[in-house]
Amino acid sequence: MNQEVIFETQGITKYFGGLAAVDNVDMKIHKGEILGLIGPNGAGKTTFVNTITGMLRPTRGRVIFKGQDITGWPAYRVGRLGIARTFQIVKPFLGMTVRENVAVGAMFGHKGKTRTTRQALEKADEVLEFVEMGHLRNHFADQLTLAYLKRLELAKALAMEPELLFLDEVMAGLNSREIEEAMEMIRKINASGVTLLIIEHVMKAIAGVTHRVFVLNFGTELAQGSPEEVLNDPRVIQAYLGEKFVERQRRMQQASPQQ
Amino acid sequence: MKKSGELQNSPQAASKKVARQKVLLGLVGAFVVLLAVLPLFASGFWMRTLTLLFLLAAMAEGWNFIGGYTGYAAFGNVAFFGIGAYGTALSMLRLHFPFFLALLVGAAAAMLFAVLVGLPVLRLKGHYFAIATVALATGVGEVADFWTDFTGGAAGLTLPFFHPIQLSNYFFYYIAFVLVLFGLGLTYFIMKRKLGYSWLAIREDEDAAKMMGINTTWSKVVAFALSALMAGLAGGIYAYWNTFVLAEEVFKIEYTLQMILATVLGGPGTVFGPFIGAFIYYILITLLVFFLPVGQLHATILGLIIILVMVFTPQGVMDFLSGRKRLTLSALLENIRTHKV
Amino acid sequence: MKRSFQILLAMLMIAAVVLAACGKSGGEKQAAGGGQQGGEKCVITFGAAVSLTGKYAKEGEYVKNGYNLYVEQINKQGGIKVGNKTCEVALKIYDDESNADRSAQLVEKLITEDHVQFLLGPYGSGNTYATTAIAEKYQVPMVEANGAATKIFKRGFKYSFAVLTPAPYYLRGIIDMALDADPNIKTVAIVAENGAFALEVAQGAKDYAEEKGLQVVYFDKYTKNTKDVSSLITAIKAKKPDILLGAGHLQDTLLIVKQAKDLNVSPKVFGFSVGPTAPEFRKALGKDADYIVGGAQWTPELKIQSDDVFGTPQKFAELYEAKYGEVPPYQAAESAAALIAYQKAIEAAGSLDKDKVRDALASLDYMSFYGRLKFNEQGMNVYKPMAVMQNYPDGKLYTVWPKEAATKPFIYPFKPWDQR
Amino acid sequence: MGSLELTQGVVNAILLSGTLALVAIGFSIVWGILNIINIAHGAFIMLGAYVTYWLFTLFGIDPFLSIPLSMITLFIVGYVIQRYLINLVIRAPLLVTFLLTFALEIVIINLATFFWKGDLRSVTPAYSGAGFTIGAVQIPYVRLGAFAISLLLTGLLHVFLTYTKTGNAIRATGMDIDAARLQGVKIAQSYALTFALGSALAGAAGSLISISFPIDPTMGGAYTLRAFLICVLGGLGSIPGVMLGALLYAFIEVFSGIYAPGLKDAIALFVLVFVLIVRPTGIAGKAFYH
Repeated sequence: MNQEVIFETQGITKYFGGLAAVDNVDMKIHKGEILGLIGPNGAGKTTFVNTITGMLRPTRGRVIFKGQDITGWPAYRVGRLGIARTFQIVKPFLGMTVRENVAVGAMFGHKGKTRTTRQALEKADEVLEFVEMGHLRNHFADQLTLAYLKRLELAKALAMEPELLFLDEVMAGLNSREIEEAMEMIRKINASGVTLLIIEHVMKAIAGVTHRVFVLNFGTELAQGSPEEVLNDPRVIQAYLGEKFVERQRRMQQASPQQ
Repeated sequence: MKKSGELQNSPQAASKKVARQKVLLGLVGAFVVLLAVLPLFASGFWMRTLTLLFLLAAMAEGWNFIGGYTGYAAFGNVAFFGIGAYGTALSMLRLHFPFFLALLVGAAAAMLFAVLVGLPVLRLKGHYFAIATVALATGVGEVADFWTDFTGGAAGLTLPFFHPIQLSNYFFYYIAFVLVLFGLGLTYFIMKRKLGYSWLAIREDEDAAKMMGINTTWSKVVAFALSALMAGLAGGIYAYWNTFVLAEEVFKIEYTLQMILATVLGGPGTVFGPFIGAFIYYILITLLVFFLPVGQLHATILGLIIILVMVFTPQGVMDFLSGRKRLTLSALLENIRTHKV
Repeated sequence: MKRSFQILLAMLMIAAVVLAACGKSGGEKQAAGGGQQGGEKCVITFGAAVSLTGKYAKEGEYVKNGYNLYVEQINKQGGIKVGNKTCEVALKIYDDESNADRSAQLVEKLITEDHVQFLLGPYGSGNTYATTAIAEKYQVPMVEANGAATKIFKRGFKYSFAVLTPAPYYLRGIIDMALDADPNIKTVAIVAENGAFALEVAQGAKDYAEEKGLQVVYFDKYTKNTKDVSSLITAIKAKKPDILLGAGHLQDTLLIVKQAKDLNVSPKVFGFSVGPTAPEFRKALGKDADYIVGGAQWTPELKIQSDDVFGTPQKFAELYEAKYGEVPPYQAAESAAALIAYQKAIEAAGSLDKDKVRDALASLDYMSFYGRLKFNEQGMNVYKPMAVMQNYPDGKLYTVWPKEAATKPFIYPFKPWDQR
Repeated sequence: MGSLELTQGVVNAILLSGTLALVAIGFSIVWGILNIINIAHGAFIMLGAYVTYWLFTLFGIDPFLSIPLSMITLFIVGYVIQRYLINLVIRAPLLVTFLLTFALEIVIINLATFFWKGDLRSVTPAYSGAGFTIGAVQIPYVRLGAFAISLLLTGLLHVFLTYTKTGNAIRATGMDIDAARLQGVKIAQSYALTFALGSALAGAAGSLISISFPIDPTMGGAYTLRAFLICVLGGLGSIPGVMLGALLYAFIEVFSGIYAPGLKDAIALFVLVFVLIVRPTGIAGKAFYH
């Protein structure tokens, strides 16, 4: 993995009213890596992604993508520049077919300007084959199961041909076989040259696919490092599982030698 | 654009769909030809009725851009009609422009207004957007009604009357008809293009659309401006046809409601829906007024029809027409099933 | 099933279009029957679009009643004399829903499908505006009785006539009367509804008041369909005018009176262009209607002797009350007068030819129960003076101006609200 | 600017704000809790006015005393309409409920015109027009009474929503429908009650209006628009917000009425659009009948 930084935030802060949902976060994403972003519920992960993708305006701080300051850019310009994301709560275009859904990404995304509508639809077919949904292309989006909706989210984002892709809990609600498939998909995407930031609660996935993990708690950075380091960090466990769990674990460890 | 029941990706379904579209296109085509030759037979009354109907259909086609495809419940589109009417009348009276040039000025004024107002107002959503547009239309109407020096105020504007084309029924019939066809063509053209896809994406999920690289502000403003174009042209034609412009007439909210009704009745977000809906609606109320012995209750009946449509088939008749749905009792009850509490 | 629905709809549309086409040929047949020249039975059909629903439903009903009463009376006499035969009179009325588009559409139907020979007017200036243009296009005469805005008649139309006194004259009588009662009157406040008709009335009153040396201390317009004029009344209160004049419709008039009372605004003369003479005015206001004056196109008390089908205003009132159970409002009388104008013109022309009747109308000069019927070259009846009526404390309406027609003296000044 | 105009204007505006608050509050709870813009709200106000008118004309019942009766009548009307009509499509897109209530308005107004004619009518009890003066400022009893009753009813509504079980159920429905259902609230019933309550308040407003202003079947439309304006000005979903909105709106209306009577509505409407754009949740912000 090379160490070239493709994306960077400097002191990103977002206030809602008087409360800081994201507070002074510095994050670096290296080209070609899969970075995991974890943190307990309410830690500000989604707000963080919203803030750096132009859905929300940061209160303070800077966002830099490939050396260009994109702080406060509207979402569509961020998208066209080569950053794509999926949404935690899927946002399919229900009244359109799967193929049209994906074609929208190909039309307006990174290389959208160069494509005609027809070319975009062809690109959509290509992406649908890649995510193994080709057989569903003429279905309307509201006929899909949740697993396919999540995959459609992914396809829409991929059709934008991003250099950097943010995945917001694409595995939540999937069964373990579907999770395996999704992990495989993420590796495949990464192998095609896309840098990824994945927000995930499924620890198996974090441990399984990420190169590095960044932990957010109460809107600030708690830890970062390799998956093994981070997932065994007591601070992280405590933040994640709460005081009680750590207490219990400690007691169990104390109790076990006596047995 | 809504769907239901059968999946449409098997080759048979696809070919069936194509066949259905051909039938529909054929029907509409035959109908258009019929309308084109109709003036050879029809009385002045029907010419007038159909001319009004065409203007309504054109406005509905315009409303369909913002309301049907982009999903913004605009309730103030009559403002564009009124501005088109005033723009046309004023450029004929003050600048002595010939009619067609004046018509373009009127339509351009309506579009300009749509852009200026759309930039702030299209940031609003749902009810807020709906009422902001109602408020703007009403407010603009009042200004026109009050601004005596510029618009003639409540006394209105009188256009010269005795030009031969005004005395002929054919001229306004055909120009309104051409406007309807222009609207159909424009809709078809746009919906095959990126702009059309961007509207649908905004309607279905604006945040996702934004994130996927769609400049939603621009797309929405274009949709709004194109509805203004259609309504503005209709307004300009109306002004010259009726030979006078009164604010209370050309800014009345009934026009907005009629264009929405026509669109909803036909099928919002479809190419032919507004045209077909305008036809059903306008012929229906004309028949109610003239041919049914309902006395003074025809407005009540109109209201009841709207209620029935809203309860049973708010997606419009296009779903049945295009064969996407079968016209069965259960299809009619489906809306209640999915939307009741 | 779905296919059949498509076909059903296609059939519906085609049926509508065929209906449109049939309308024409069917109508022509009817024309051949109705416009016959030599037969035994001869019928003159008048057509009108009148507001029977919508915001002018009430006034529209008066208009319709006026038309119907005339038709009933003339047919009792056998009809209208055309040359050496007498033609029965028929009336075709549609409801225009107080909507100008509908009004125009209906008049076009009356002309091109129902083939009526002559047109009568709708209610209100807006609808009259729309329909006179249709009449002109087809060169069918239209005598209207309920659109008083002069703008309608400044378009050079040849086929439109109005029997009623034009808007700018509406309030002149009240000003004359006030000055006659008290030469020391100095100031006048005028409020008008922001509408074509009312604005002309107000402007006419303002010009006339200034001509008479009065000072117009307040002149403003209020929104149509307003529900609250207390702000306006408050502004007027500060000006303490001797005369307060309002130009608008019945609804605004009631509102202004109610709120003037609420805010204790009592000018010496309190008058309106429209309203105080309507039966509803007294009904709605009760005792509060007392002393308020209104301009009247016509009143049942007028002293006129005519040789028309009604003869006198009193006779018209009697017939009207017997049929409709209320004192006739002026809208009914002027509507009936429109038909009288036609009758006299047709008799003079001796023909039902549209152009001959039009020419006869243009040169008509006839004293009807309604007043003098004579049109200037624009088609307006500027020769008939307006009367003024006052709501007397005994609960009745009396004509108080012009003096020679007055049935009771004008009570001056207006009794202030706080002294009642 | 004369000082009389100013002080009288202030008094007028304050008195007017009471009635306007009552006009808007029913609209506001229906909007806030059911997420329906009830275009027929003005028609309900009209019906309330007619109930008072008929009771006064036929039986000589004092208009103030007829308020409970008009509220009960409209409560029933509202309940039936919501339960058996609007509930059928309540989860459909905005446009559907919008057009549905619009059609309801057409039907109600036209039936009213059919049965009662388009006549303007007035309720004229003996004390109408009477009042007292402070300095040069005139205060009509009727408007003062209407103001007091509006405040009283608004207060009662607040008590009802806050302290009764049904009121709490209604508020819970507005906040989170699923949570409310889990707590055993019958949603359909709760919706119908909310709408009925909104209608009853419209009825009361209609009764009060009929005492000060002439009435006719088409009188309601102007009030629907005002109700909306007030809700937007004051912020959706709180009683104090509605009252603040009503007060603001009353001042705009009264003073634009004094200085530019013809542009009265236009000024109010442009203020509305401005507020919407600058502060889409209204001046008082969004509370939710907490």
